[in-house]
Amino acid sequence: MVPIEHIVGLSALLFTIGVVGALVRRSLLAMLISIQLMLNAAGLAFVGFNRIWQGSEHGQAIDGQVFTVIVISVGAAQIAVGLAMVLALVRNRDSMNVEDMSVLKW
Amino acid sequence: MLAIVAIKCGLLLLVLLGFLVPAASWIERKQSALMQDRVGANRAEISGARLAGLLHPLADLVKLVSKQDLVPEGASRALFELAPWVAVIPGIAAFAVIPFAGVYPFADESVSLVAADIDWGLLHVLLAAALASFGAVLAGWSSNHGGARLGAVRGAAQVVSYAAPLGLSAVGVFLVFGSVKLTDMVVAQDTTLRLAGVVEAFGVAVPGWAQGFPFTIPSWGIVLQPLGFLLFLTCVLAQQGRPPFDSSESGGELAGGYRGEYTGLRGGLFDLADLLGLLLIACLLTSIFFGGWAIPWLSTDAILGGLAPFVGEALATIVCVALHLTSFLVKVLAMVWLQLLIRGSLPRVRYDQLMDLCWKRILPLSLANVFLTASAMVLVGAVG
Amino acid sequence: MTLISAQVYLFYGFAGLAVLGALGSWLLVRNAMAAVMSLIVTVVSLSVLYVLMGAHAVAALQLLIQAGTALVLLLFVLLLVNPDPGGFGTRDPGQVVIQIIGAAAALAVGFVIAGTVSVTLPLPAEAAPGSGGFRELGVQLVTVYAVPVEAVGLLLLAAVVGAVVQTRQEGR
Amino acid sequence: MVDEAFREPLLRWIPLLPLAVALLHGISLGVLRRPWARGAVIAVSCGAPLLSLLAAGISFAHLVALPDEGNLLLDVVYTWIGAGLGDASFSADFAFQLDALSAVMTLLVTSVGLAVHVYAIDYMDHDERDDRGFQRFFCHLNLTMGAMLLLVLADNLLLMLAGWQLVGLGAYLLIGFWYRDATHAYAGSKAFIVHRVGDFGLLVAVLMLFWALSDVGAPTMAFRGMEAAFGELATRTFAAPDGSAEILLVDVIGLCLVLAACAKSAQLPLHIWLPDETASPTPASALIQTATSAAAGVYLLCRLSFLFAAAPLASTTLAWVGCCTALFAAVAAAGQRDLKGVLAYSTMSQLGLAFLAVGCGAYTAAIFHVVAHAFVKCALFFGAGTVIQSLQGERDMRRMGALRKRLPKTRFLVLTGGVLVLAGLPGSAGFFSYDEILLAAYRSSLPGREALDWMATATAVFTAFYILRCYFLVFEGDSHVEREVRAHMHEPSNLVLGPLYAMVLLAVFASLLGFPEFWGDRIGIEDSNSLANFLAPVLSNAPAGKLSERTEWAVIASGASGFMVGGLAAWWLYLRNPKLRARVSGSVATLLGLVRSGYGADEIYDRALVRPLLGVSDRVLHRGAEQGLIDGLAVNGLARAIWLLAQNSLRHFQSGMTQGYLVVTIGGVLCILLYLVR
Repeated sequence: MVPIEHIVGLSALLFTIGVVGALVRRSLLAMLISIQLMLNAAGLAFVGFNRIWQGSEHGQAIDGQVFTVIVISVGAAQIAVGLAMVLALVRNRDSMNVEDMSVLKW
Repeated sequence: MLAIVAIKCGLLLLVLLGFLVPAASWIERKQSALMQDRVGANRAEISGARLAGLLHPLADLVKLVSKQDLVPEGASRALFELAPWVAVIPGIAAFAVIPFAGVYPFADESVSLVAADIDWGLLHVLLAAALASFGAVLAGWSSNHGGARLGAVRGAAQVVSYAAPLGLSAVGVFLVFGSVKLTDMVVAQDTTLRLAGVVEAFGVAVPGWAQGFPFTIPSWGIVLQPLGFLLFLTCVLAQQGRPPFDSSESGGELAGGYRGEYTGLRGGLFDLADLLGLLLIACLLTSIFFGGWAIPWLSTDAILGGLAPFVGEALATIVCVALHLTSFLVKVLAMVWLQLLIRGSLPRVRYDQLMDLCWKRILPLSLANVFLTASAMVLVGAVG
Repeated sequence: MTLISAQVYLFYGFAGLAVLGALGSWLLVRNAMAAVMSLIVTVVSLSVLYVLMGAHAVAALQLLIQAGTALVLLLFVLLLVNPDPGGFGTRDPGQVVIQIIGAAAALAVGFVIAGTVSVTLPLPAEAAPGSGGFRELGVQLVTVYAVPVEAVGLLLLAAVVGAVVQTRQEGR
Repeated sequence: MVDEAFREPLLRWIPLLPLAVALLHGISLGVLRRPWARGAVIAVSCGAPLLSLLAAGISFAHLVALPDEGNLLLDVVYTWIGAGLGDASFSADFAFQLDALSAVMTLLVTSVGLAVHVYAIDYMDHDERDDRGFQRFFCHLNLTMGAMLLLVLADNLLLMLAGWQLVGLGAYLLIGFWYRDATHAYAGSKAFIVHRVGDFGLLVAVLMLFWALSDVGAPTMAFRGMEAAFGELATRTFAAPDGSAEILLVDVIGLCLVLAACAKSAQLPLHIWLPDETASPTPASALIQTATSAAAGVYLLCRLSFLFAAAPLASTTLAWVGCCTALFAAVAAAGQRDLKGVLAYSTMSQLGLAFLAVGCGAYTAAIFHVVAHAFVKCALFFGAGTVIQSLQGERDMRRMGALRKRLPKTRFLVLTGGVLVLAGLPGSAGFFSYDEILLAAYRSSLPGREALDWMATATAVFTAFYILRCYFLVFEGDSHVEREVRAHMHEPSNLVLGPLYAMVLLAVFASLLGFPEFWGDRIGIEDSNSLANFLAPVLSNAPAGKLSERTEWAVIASGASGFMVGGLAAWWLYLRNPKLRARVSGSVATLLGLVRSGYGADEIYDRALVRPLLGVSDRVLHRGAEQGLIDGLAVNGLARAIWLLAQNSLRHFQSGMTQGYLVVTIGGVLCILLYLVR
């Protein structure tokens, strides 16, 4: 089927898009979306590697898929906290710009 | 292979859109008329034939097709046009795993009357419905209308409310049947429970005459999981936005909610999605809690074994399929009627009330149900 | 057309869709709703890729948790805070240039790493996709990975508590 | 693993029913905060022991009906703990086993438990101290009983440990039942702490046993497996710390077990909780001092009898501890003024005799003694509760007397089923069991055997003396009851008398259970000691050396004369010649005071342990380690160091630009990645 390099490449591409998005976007919501993208890219890599290890001497191991499940759960937790932060920010600063979150700097 | 899949899909669509949807819409009209103490739908007629209102679904279709399609000013057009399809397509796809009847041997082949007997069974229904819920949010948001937007907020809040308890309330069923596949569940219900077994669990022998017919009950989900049934029913009603959890499209206060701006065929798609939801709930409840296609006290083996000597195997199988299909459809329509009864009798629940209900009542109860089910299964020795 | 080659075509098709969705979530800044919807496209496409790779259970969970719940929550908050179209992401010309340069650099680094990983790791030969059903996954989760699962449970609990604390208004 | 024929799915319900009911009560009281109606409480709480008793009876019938090769029933609910793979795997089941020993104990616990439950209905009905007390009390009773059944029926040591701990908890809850009264709460805490000392011993014993068993390649906790694998272990030794002698491993384990049993059964160094136990409501005393806590220690020792049979040092210690306790407690009981105090010291004394029997290798005699004592003591407690209740809470025996006129039925029952049996009237269960124990002591070859014999004989004298003294003070002689109280005295209701009748019957006919072979041979009954024959396959009794007929007669005579001497002395001092008593007690007032206070054990503990510990924890641990080292240096010092560092350098990294942080993070990750794939 599809060679592993392509899967890893796709994962890297998605991850990079996520990283760049998180770095250059000033909206907290957009950063959240970008971080989701990164987590999804990581999950894809796990499943991809799992697929090629599966037929090897490790037999039916599906450890990679387990990790993807855990990554998905972490993503859900991240959304919950991130959205709470968005709400708090909007309520207190009336904006979603991360640069408004700078009260605690020295 | 592919041909069989195509045939199955075609048959599924035919049964669904050609029979179940019109039947459900007719029952909906008649039932609400009954509840409101008035004469039900009986106006549509073709050259004098009214058929007790059976023609109304057809009239609806004609009306919807001939209406003008409006896109409100300031709406984001692409999303607005996409939304109804997002609502309908997963709604239809969810029916793929509903077992309309069992698996039957025909000559050398075995034919199963489920479109796709996939691995994750019931979860497929849940996630299809989850995807369909985006339709409502999209529609409300893209309509550029206050009421519609409020409807979308309510719809999203509803998803956040029912998502966790819905899954958990089904876990008890998963435990009892040992599977997430609807087909497996129905097969497990195609038998009876001996009441004597309860006594025997305590180490007391039961005489032979007390083992037979009047002392057995069908091993239906509702017998094994009565609390699970109530919880699941509540959650699944909320999931499909059926009354009394239809605050996202409440006609009175939000002027149609998220779908208020939809007219013509696109609005009709939302109507269709509604009816599909109604039917999906009915099919799920039937398959999980009311034995699906199974006929109580008359297992498949009994039917085949009883008929085959007289009419031959092929004919016996066909009769059996017909019986099962009928049993399933009758049960589904009964479940539709049950829901309409609920719709007619319960007042609408606010979405914050729904959130309270789901997280503070149903979730703990579901956890308790899972715990009790598991410990009961360990104690009576069903496991290990 | 054999089934295998159909799978290959499907894979590249949905891979492309995933990338488009990812780019869309980045580029459609004017319309927050559209950005979230394109993220959903990515998530759904990825779950199709999981199915193609034999990981059915993961695909179902991806749809159920990510698309079905987490992103709906995102939409819910989006509708609640109602960002004005411009507020979602401001762009001035200078920034766009920086963004493009940054993106290109990051892409380059990403591919270098991915390539190195693929080339240098002692990967086994290509094998047919094995099972990825719920039973196997569930058994792994409650036996070998019981501790990580508990840890994730704790994390989710912490997330819930954190979310409640953060959004609770004073005096209520 | 287990033959299908020996499965008994009924077993799990015996302990689980009372436990489930306790849980139900606990939920409704603790979580819902909604007490039930009294009728519902009574129906549910007394129904569970009744069903348990029925289940125990049916299982017992099944056990007896088993074919010859089987001697136990098993009920595996599920695998409770599983670890390891292959040869090194270990698993403990949540499983119950019923063999002869646990069958006897189960029947004992369920029957006494049921009687106590029924008795408590009326007793607690008058309790107005706490609004939810009625249901709470039954919750605790159910819990204690269920825990004891769990302990008794457990198939392995770990499950037994769970039951052991729960029994301790039950004792704590019951003793401190009227927790608003500081002395009661204190008594409960004391019992709990003393139990913990014993629990420590048991835990160490369990761990050592497991370690030793895995060393010989049989890592198991199930009693059957342990017994089978024990042969290899019995002769293991290791060098003493100073290298002078070799110590048997089983001796060390046995000593730890002795510590555990001492705490549970209130033996000498750890007996201090039992005198205070009288603070609990009388039905609770009747349960704790007969069938649960007190019996648990002896049961543990007998359950592991194969271990003690191979551990001479532990057995000797056991015998000495038991014998000393028996004598000391009997003397102390003779000096008590508190009615329930007499019974509490009596319990200690009687269990001391059971320990002596275990130490001498006469495990069946110990079990017989425990069973007989349970019925007798339960009857006595019921009687005492009735007396105290009819005297409106008066417990001082100096203000009783001549109750035979007012409470004739109670008096008759207490005398026949309690006092005379405990005193050792020839022909009663108390007489027989005492004989067996004394014979076992004669047969044994323990160091200082003769001293043990003499002490046991003295115990018999004092036992007869204290219990008859108690009886005379309460029921006979002149009345010292206040006139006001006397007017309201009456016989209790049938609900109270019923359990008393039952216990008295059981106590009287218990003598038939353990009718000694010696007498059986003489009146022509084969195998007359049915209990011993029933238990024999399970317990590793010491080989019964044949004693000369002369010795047997001597032992019987010493028992009978103990009863006569003690009884006559009590009669002389308390009925016939009270003035002499006053003179005697006046001349030894100091000694009597010491005896009355239980030899000042509490004071000794206070000076030897509690105050030094408090001093150490206050000066060294609190002020030195906690405040000085941990608070001062570790917490505040660290905080100060970090503050200084942050103030001078780290704060400048805090730019307030979220994405700046992100850039640094990603840069770091990239560096790590590049290093990894280099």
